Amino acid sequence: MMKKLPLEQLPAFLKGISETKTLVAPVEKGGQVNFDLWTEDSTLRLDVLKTVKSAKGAFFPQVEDIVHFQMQGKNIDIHPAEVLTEDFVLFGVRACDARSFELLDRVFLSDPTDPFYAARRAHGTVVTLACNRPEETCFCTNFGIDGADPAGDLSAWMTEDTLYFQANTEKGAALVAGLADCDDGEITETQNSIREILNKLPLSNLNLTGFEGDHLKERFDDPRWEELSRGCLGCGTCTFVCPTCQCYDVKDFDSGNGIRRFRCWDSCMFSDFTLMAHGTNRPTQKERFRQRFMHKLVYFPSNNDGIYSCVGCGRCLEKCPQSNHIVNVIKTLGVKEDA
Amino acid sequence: MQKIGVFVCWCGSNIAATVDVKAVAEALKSEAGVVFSTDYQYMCSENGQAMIRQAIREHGLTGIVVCSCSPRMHEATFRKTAVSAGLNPYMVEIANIREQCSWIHKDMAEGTEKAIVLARAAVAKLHKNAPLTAGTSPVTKRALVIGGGIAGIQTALDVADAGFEVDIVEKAPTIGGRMAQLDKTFPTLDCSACILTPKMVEAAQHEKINIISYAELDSLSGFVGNFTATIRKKARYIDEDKCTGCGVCTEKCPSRKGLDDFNMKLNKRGAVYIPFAQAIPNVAVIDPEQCLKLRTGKCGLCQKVCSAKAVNFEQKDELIERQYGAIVVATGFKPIDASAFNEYAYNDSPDVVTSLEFERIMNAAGPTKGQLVRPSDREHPHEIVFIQCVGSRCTEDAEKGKPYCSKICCMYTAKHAMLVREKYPDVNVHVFYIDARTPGKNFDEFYRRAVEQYGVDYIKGMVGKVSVEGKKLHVQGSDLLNGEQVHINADMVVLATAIEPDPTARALGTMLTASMDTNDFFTEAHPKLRPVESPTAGVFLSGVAQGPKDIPETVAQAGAAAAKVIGLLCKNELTCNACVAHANEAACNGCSQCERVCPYGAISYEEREIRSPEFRGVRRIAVVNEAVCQGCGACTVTCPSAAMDLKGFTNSQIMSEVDAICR
Amino acid sequence: MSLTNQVTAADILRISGVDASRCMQCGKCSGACPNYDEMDIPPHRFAIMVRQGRITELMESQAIYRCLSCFACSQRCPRNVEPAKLIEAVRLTVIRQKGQNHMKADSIPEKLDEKLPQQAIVSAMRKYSK
Amino acid sequence: MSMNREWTPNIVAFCCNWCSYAGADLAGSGRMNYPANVKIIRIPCSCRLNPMFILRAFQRGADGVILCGCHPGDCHYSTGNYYARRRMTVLFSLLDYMGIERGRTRVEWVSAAEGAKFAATMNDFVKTVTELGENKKLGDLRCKK
Amino acid sequence: MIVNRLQELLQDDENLQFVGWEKGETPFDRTPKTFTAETLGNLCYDSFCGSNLSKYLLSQKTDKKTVVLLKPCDSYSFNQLCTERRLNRDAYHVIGVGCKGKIDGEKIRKTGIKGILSVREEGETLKIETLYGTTEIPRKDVLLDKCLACKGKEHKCADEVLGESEDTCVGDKYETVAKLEAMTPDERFAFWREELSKCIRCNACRNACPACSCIKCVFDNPNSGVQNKAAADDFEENLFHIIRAYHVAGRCTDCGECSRVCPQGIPLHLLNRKIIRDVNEFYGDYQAGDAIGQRHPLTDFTFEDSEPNAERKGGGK
Repeated sequence: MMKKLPLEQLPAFLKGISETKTLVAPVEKGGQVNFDLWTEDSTLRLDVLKTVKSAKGAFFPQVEDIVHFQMQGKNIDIHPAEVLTEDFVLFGVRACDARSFELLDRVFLSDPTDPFYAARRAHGTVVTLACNRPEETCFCTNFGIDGADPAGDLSAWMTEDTLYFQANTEKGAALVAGLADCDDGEITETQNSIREILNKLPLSNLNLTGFEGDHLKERFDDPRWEELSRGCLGCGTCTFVCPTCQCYDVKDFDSGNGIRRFRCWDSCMFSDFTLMAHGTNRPTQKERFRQRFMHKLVYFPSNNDGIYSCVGCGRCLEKCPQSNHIVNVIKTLGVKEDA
Repeated sequence: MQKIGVFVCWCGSNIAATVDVKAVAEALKSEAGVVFSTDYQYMCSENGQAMIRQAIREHGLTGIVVCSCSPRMHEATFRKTAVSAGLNPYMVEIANIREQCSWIHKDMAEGTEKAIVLARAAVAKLHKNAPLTAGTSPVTKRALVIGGGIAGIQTALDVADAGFEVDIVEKAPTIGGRMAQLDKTFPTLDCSACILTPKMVEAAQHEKINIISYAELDSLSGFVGNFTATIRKKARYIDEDKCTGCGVCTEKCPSRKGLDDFNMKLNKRGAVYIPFAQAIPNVAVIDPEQCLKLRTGKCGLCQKVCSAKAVNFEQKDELIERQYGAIVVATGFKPIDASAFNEYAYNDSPDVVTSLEFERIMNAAGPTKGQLVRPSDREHPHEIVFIQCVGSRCTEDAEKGKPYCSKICCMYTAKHAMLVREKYPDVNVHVFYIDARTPGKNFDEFYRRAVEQYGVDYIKGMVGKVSVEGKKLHVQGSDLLNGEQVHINADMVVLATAIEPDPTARALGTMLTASMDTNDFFTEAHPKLRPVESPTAGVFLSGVAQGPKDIPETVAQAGAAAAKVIGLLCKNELTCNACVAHANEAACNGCSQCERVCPYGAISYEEREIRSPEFRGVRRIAVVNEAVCQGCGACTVTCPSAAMDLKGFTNSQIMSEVDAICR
Repeated sequence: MSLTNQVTAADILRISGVDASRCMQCGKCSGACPNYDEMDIPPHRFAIMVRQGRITELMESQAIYRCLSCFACSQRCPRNVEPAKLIEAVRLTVIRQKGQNHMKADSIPEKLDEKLPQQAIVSAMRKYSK
Repeated sequence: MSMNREWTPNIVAFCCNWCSYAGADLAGSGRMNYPANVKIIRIPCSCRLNPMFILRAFQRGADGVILCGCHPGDCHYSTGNYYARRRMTVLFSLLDYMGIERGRTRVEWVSAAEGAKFAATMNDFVKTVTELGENKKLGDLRCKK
Repeated sequence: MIVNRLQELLQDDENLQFVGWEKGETPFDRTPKTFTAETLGNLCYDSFCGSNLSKYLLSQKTDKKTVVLLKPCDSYSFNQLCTERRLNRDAYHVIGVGCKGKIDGEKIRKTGIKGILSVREEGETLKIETLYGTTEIPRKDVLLDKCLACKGKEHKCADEVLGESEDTCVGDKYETVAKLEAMTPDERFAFWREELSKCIRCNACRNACPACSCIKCVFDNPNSGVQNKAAADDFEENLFHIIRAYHVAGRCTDCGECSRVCPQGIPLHLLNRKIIRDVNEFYGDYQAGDAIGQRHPLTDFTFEDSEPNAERKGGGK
């Protein structure tokens, strides 16, 4: 059974949640909208389709302590960092980001399970929001994602004056237990209009043939990587705004009294990514660039039942300083294959 | 991981009175890497050093920290101690717990706590130390002396006598310099030429000395032991090898407009000339500004009369490139331009002359053949006024003049006064002086002789104004001792003008990267302890180029500079500074910024094959010449990629110290 | 009002802006002084007496009135001591101690006289207006 | 450090080897007093001071950082302090622009003969930094004890 | 017009390569690219080619003579890189392309115009077709910030110039710097905290910056002592941006790429511009990249330079 909430009651609803749980939602800070702690003073921006960073930080933060070594003279005490024990709610996630969690689960929850990630997933409730106004950079449809029907523990649709909820799990249902019931049909019109736009999107019909696992060697050796990677600056913008990139580096910080070992997001675009004693196996930006897209479009699907490690959120299309992104790669390498 | 020993010195009670040395030694035991820590009354004593040596051997220490007095005091001592126990000398760090701790703090707890922090910082730095070995560079066994005056000649002779080749580069057509222009020398009144010219001849005939006259240093590269100099030998339009110095050309030259520099422009000379009779090389030179042939293409009389066929109007400047191990600057001085001092009517009357002009007038080989006459009318003067300190001892903010005392004027003025009175007892001589400065062997006796024996009228006070009144010069001055104004109607006025470094010195200083003071005198490496060396290694100072001095001092300094040069050239190779900059090839951009800030020109660039994660291929890389680098570190901060680091004071060493201090 | 109020070397320094201690007693100022014979204390002694704090003697001297303000001494001084400024400073101190005889710009018109040289007015203003 | 003691600032002083370090030694020889919370790091020349070292000191808990070098014109390496002067001028201005109090950074020229100046400078600098209080803006929380 | 001229050049030397921009997927996508005789037809130059190609040249070293398109503002960076011996002037034929200000797609999106399918320039107006209808916006409202601080229409290193340029500078480019200077230290600190706390350390500012061209950045170098990949706390956020601004001091040409590429919209150029303003004030006017071979103010000095301790509050040109 669906629930509904008049929009003007949304602040009170969020306040209610925040009283017992940490609430994370798209809020504006310094002119940018990102998922961040919601408080009554926050500027909630549900109208913004794409936060700068994806929502993955709620489960996989950019920087996270792992263990702390405390020096006592010449002795060392070891204090592992604690995993999350408190519940939180992640509100306003779009369909693409919601799908990214499933992809991250495949990495972090498969053996060996990442305890920090697992704890956050267990304690987090994801509330998604349908995409009323998809944008030209959206291409989620290529990956079987329906912006009109987002997943998550609780899905939401917003009309001009009302917020509709559909619980998909018990965690989700618990959040909206106190709201008024309503009929499923009340959101049909909204869904239809969303789907109509989704069909019109310029990038909604990308040809992904040729990226399956059995073309690995061909794709890897494709001479066009050279040309494609030329403009790449080797920055990590695409990686850090991406909902599915999950690489991290483990670093030590020597505070003088001890060592804090933490992990932080890493980018395969960086020159020192997976740098080893012997040097690097990706010596130029061509190899690094290839790695990122081979991983998303070839390696990941080969290892994960054909699922691409891209959800088509389009953030990299908007943010790449050189406009050199995954759609270029798909079109350059894919279309030629087709022809 | 290092195995570090910590040695805390009591320095008797100097440290132990305000620092609990035992507590410091104990606290340091718990520092990572410290395997031995102790204290002792006097670490620098033989017993203390023996203790260090023993600990190094027993505990297999890889480095030691000595907590003691300033490293400026005993760092060298403890480095030697370490070496004698088999450690690299750069594996020693000093924690300065005396000058910078026990002596400035009164409270024991405070002092002890700070001493522990300082010792920890030294340990932290030592963890990042690496053994350093000073490099070596070969020595070219030839010296370059710039300037062929008495300073340059003496230095060259001394160096050559020790068996090393010396080149003298002299910008004038002859060596001899200022001393050649002098008539007599104080305090002995012996003839200047009589003592100088034998030296000039000796230099010319010395098999190890090569005189390059009428030449200037064009450019210089390299460093101590390995300089490469380019010398520009100016065209003199006379073939030096052919000219016999017979002087026929100088007599036949129809041009008579050139001013005779050697005689302070008091007379005219031909366009082709030999500066003076004893010139070395005794070869004519053509002044292209005056020569009719060179200016208009007509004449060539000298060429016709030269039986040696030495005149060559086609001659061009010649560039000579030579290697040198050492360079001596002996560029000397010139009197300042007296025309700024028109209160003494220098511009208004030819009878107001400078001392050096007076020197030429008194000289038997001078423009008046040694007859004392007024330049204006060649009449014999009866009243001569000497004015001291013209342009010396002025404040820096004064409109004109120099802030320093020119040192020689008191004595040469006494000499002039005495010579005049000796030769012409009818002439009254007045000397206006501020202070009569005569500190030197037999100097004050000399001055007193002028007053007592020769009756020179010394007036303490200065001349305020000299005005031309008909044929006379009205001198108005103040007699400070009598408290009265003095008015003298003089026939001549002689100005004891200040001396200043030769105008070529500044450009030369830049070329040599040798520092200069604001007056363009070359700076010595240490004003007391290294007075004949420039801060730039391999560059030595001789004579007035370094500061005002008289002939005996100049000769003494010339000899001292020669001794330093000989000391350098004796070595087959030089040990370099071990704490030098070094560029990490993998990170160097080759951007040239470090080169720009290096005061020694120690950085150059090479194309090198690089294989790093970021770059594969050939790239321009900074290379530090370890023989030249003095280890200031200017380059390290300019380098944006921190590719440039300074051994002994690396980024990580200094940051470790910071970390330990702030911990 | 007496002249015995204690005036110090520092006061003269402040008024004149001249550091008398820079004087090396060369006497070039006195040598240049066109009115030397009239000056009971010649310019070079101003410098040394100011330095010694003998201001009262200077204030009682005639020289402070006989100085022509020609600035020859200042112009010649090799050490920028500017004796003329010292003399003027002493003179000013005397005038100030005597009280209300300052000259004001307003009072100039009534003092004007066709024969009076312009420079005298300027000089008087300089001497008596501070 | 004991907890109950009154807060005193932690000062890092970078001194060039030739002038200021010797000046600091002279202050010691003259038994002049300055606070114990000034700790000196010897560098060959003021031009060796990398801005990273200053930031590092602030990160690790310094409350003030001072650079002492030879007087302009007296540099042992002839020009090092001129570069240091420009670098620090630009850096201090930038830090000020980012809201870091100006009083926390300083450059003083102290010759080997100026022991008294060194002590007076340190006393004055400690006083200034004490008045500014603890460095909270440029500290690294992980380095707090 | 440009492509025609480039084709002419090809007739003299068919081995030439060309560095310019290529149209991409969205209306704003202009990707730096190297073209050969065969692909030259894809070269595009229009109002969306905001990116600075000078830095791009660094990674495009080949033996072939390269023809590069540079806007007036890009030419400063090109010169600076030549000064620093990173580029060899002789290897390039520089075509100065006319520029009347470039359009910022991000700014259009920020106005609330979404789902943009095409943008057409009609004089001073942009006609924008979106998924939700068509709309218009004045061109001058959506120029890149760097164009509002335009250094003028002069090409500093062009071998030839094609097309007209316009100086699009609006007002005093130091206005915001002055505003910040006028604040109290605490206000300034708060301003920069809010801005820098958005930093995600993607390194786009650094990697796009033509001055930040180090082969091995100190922040990537484990031996530098400051290496880090992500800002673990406020200090590290400050550190990165202080050091970055400082390292380009005297070398930054104020090209504005840092702020253009920042995904979080941090006004990073305000740090550089502060230094530029200071350097001009203390050491005389200096424009990095004005000519090849300049000695920048931090590798230079005069005996009379001002002292670091001087109190310099706000204002004051």
